[in-house]
Amino acid sequence: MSIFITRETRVLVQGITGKEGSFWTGHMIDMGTNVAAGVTPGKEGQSVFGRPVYHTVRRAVAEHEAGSPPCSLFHRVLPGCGFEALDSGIKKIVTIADGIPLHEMVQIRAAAKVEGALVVGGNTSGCISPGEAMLGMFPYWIDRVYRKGTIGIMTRSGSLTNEVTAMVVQAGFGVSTLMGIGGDPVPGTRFAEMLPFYEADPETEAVVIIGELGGTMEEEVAEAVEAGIFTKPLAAFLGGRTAPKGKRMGHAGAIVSGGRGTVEGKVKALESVGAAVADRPSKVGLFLRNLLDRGLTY
Amino acid sequence: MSIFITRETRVLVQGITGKEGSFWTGHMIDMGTNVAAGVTPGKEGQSVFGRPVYHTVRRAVAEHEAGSPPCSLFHRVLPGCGFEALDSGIKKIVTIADGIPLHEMVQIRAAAKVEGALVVGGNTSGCISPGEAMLGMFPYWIDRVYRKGTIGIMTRSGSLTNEVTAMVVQAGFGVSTLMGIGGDPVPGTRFAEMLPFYEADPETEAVVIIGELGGTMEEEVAEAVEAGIFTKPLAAFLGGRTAPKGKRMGHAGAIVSGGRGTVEGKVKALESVGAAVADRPSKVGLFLRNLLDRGLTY
Amino acid sequence: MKLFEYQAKAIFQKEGIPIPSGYLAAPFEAAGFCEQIGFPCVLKSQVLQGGRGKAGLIQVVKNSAEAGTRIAELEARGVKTILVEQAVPIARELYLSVTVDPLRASALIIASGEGGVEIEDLAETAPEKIIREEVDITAGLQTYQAVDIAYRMTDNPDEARQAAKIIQALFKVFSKYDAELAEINPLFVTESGELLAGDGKLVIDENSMGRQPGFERTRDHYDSDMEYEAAQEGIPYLQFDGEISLMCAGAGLTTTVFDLIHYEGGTVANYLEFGGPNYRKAVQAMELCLRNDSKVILIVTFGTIARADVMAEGIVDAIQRLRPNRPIVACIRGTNEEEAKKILEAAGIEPLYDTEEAVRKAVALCGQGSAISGADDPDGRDGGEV
Amino acid sequence: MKLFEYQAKAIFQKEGIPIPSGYLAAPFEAAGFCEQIGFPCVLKSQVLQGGRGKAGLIQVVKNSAEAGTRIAELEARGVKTILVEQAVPIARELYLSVTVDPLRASALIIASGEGGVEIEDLAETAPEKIIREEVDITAGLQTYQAVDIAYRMTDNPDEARQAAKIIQALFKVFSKYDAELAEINPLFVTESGELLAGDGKLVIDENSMGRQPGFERTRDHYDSDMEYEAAQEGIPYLQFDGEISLMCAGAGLTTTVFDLIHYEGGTVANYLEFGGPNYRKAVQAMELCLRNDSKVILIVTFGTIARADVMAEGIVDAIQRLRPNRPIVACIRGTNEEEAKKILEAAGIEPLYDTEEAVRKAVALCGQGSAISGADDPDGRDGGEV
Repeated sequence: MSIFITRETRVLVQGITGKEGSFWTGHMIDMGTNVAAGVTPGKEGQSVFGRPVYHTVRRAVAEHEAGSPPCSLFHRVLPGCGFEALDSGIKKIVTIADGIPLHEMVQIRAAAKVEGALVVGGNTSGCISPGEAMLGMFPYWIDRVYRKGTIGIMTRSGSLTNEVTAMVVQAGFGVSTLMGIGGDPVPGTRFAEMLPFYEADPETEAVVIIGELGGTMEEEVAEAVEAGIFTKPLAAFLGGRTAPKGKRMGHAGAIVSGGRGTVEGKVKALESVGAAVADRPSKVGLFLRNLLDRGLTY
Repeated sequence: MSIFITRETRVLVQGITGKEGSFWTGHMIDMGTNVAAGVTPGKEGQSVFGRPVYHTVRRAVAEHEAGSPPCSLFHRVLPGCGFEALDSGIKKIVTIADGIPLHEMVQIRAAAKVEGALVVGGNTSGCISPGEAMLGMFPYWIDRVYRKGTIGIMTRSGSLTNEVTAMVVQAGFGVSTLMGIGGDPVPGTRFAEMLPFYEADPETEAVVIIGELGGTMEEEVAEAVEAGIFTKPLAAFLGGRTAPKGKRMGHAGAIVSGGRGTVEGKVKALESVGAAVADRPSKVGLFLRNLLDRGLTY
Repeated sequence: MKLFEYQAKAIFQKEGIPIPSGYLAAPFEAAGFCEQIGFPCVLKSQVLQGGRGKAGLIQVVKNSAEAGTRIAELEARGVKTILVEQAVPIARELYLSVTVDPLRASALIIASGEGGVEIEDLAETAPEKIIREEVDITAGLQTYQAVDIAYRMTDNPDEARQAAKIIQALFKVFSKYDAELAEINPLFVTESGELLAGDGKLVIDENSMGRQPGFERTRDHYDSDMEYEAAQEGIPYLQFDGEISLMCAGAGLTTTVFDLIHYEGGTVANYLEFGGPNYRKAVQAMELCLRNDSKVILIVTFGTIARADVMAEGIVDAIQRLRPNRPIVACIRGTNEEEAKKILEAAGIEPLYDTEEAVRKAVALCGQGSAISGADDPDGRDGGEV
Repeated sequence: MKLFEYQAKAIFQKEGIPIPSGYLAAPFEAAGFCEQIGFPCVLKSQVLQGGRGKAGLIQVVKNSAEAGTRIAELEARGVKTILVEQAVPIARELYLSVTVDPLRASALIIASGEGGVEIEDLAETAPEKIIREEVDITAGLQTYQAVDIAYRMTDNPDEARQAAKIIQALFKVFSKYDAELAEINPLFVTESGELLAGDGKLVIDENSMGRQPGFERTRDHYDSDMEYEAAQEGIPYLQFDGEISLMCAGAGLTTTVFDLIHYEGGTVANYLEFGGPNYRKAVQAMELCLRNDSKVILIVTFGTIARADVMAEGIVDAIQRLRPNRPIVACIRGTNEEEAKKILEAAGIEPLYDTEEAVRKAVALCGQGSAISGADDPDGRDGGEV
């Protein structure tokens, strides 16, 4: 099994006719994803890989009544298109789009909470369950990364995802579901909010978090473990340990600020609840072997 | 008994230190209303008729923890002070204030729906249960109007309230609860939304609606009766029958527009569900006698 | 407050809604602007009444001679300002408005891909063609909603793109200007495929005027000098041509008295609200009534904050200062009504307590002519002069 | 984008937040403005780094002589712009900021009736004195919330009235300018009881720069010319003084490589992100690296959309055009990595697959000096010239 998306999950692609949108729609379908329809204003009547295109999400949903599909937002076809999916009753939304204004993203996250929906992203590659389905854009054909298995992976970083996942696979494991929660300062869904899904998934044996300095999401994961919300083995990779304080290196989320948000604080919080925190990607694989061996001998 | 307010209901008065606020607070207390505290920013530490004054509703509520009181807003102490009461958890709010901007009132009504609160007004004298308590400003000492009894009265008009109620009393009846829903185009609570309270009140035998041309509130009352939400005898007074169409006479709510909102349409809708609709205030009393005699012989 | 078409269109244009090119002109300037724009062009009288087309207040003119004739006709009808616009070749007419839904507590966009000026007929004959979209007034209009409405108005992507922008701009106007109503009717689709606001209606919420500076009511907003003057005093006033001058408190009660007079066979000279914030303005109110050719002044109040004794004092004061030349019927009730009774009696005025009785008395007095002391001017024209 | 104090204060003032009077000056003009304002006055260096007070970049001067000395010192430290402000007599310092709470998905006002510049210490020693108020970012700040916060900051009604207005104005700045952070620290209470923004910090969301026109990053926003030039190319770049030039893809991976180099005992000459939208900018990226006094260029990527073959082609192209005078270690993986391998091998570059191996190799090469063909300029200073 997999979390968030299965082969049966019906997918709507916002921005399906764009260059990136159609390219990755093709790959999602190749991989077995059940893409039902797409949306691009002004392109209703066209089709992409045989999937009908509609002007708006509302029209697409109305035409595909049997259950509202989750919805992958490719490039931001309109300002606020996250609201379009939410207001159309879609409960699982992946926001590939980057560059979403901060205040808009706060509004989208607030609206999703009210609606009981999950908005993943923005600025993410999406999520993939190797061998099952993909809601996003991953080079699933690179077998030394996207191998089916039992490790759930959550990541804040696009560029580290392949790097760390390759180490997981190299250590003899595979991936149940890889979830990119996005690199913007306010992701629609936070690490800790995904943990219950991994906890409930019988095929996920352990979870790896690819964190980052800044923010408090790793600390929240530690709190969730402490609260018993997540009980499976947990490993993490946290980079940025030698970054000079106050130097801004990339993402806004990487600004070191206040007492929380430091790598040291995150490592301490995670280790205090039994997580194995790696300082090199290669150690993630080693830690997983230890954690799962221990888990098995109990 | 009475609806909305009893002798036990703890009342918070926003704008208690103003001229109107303190004058009517005195009368509310004289009549027996349980005024617990008041609010005027900058006046914390003062008292009005022995009631403590706080800077903000939040502070007042925090100091009076045993149940949040309903709240009568006297003159608008701050823009958006309806939100202050709502956000402080108060569920019954009377907005005496007039001149509330239309868009703000729409927001307040929308927020009240989300919170499951009742905001009555703005631009109303409030509500009174003669012999019990008053949340607003009524000359309760005029005995030929504010006599305790069994008739529920709802009104959109300030000036007609005394006129019509005097006729009800003259016909031998009294008032259970008189509820001024306010004269602005978007009242926080509508006639039909108050009906369930009158329906549930064992001391209310019949309800009189003092309507007005414009809007669709009288039609909504007819729909509520049709739907069985209200089953007691119902009378109404509707003025404006000889008003020239399109002439604007007073309130914005009195603009005749579209198919609904005409006096003829309202009369037809109400009569079709068995209500007695008077064209003169004096007939209201006569109709009530007929309705209740009929009711009593059943 | 309802704005004139030219005011609404200026705001529309500022917020990005295309409008036909045109000039605002006094009648004497209008012919010159017609020549400048070229023929055919349109003369649009800037008056607030609805149905201007059917009333002949909008005229398409094909040449200079016709323009001259029509301008003279409009001027003769009292039109003081004309919007001279290019006559755009129209392919179709759409409808678009933003208003408030009091029941749902939301903003409401109403649109149609047909209809234009016939929108009300369409709403009756083919209600499914009327598009209604609720908008959260706090969050505002989402772009996707504008796009969705646009594609329900037209299947043509080029038109829809324009429509979506206009919908967003009109909603912005609605929000920014605290509008009760922002309407484009008709919304033209020109033969070359452009969308243009053919008309503009913008009604600003009265309660928001304090935070919407820059709008002033001028004489042009009123049907008569009297209504304008009353408005300057803050007194709601409507002119009629009957026999009884109303001087009543509150819209609901005044409207009811208006009804009762008609039920009793009487006629109304003027509607006047003398209550609420005006309850100390008895002199100004009575002066307005006396300028009418009425036979009786009927005063009906039943006040709470507007205390009966203060009103009675004001009326006695007004009578002493204005010496009205016609009978006064007074039915003043409410807070301190006992005090009011004494004041009126001391001034020789009979205090009544029953509205219907007061109305009957006023109607009866109309049959008798004036019968009060000081009625030295029987036709009443000078009665209001102090 | 973090604004300078003077930019933030100009915006604050425009939105109604009182600020001390002052002038913006080049160092040579500053002494004149000091005389104009009178002594004592404050010299505030307009640089983006935090902790300016402790770093001596803010100086109170009591007379002309002291002003001259301090201005010369600041200029010597590279300060190009000085805000010369009146020295306001301060009774107390408050704290106020508006930011975003990513977890609760709301705006967050943080305030305190104490603290001022020592707010971080206060947050640790007396957290109950820190006022936190969540604000719905869609509905915006309610007036009552501002009033409530104000009376938690101070019991003095006159101060609270001023504070409430400043809170509302700062929230408006936050909303209108799409701020990540809008902060007044300290918020002065002067001896005469006025509230004034003693400092101004405004950080505008990078993703909103498109809808926030008028802000441009100038040379002053960067620590070095190289960082500024890289930014002009859209390339994230940070200057260090070690031996290995990084040319990696993505912030997370680049930061990790940065760590790994230090773990292996190496040092970094520059941080450079060559990925995402920059993955076709190999020539510009390598040129920046070559202008460093580094011993090795380390390229690490693991791309998805940024295809490995395109990156490899770019690197080969860059090597041919720039003829780098130092060794290049390339670890290019991801989409089309087989293709990339062939391209690199054809150009004589060994394709590596393991990041840690690549890092170890780069660190080892630092010990050996340069060893690549075309390394005709051992000190590397000219390496970046095309």
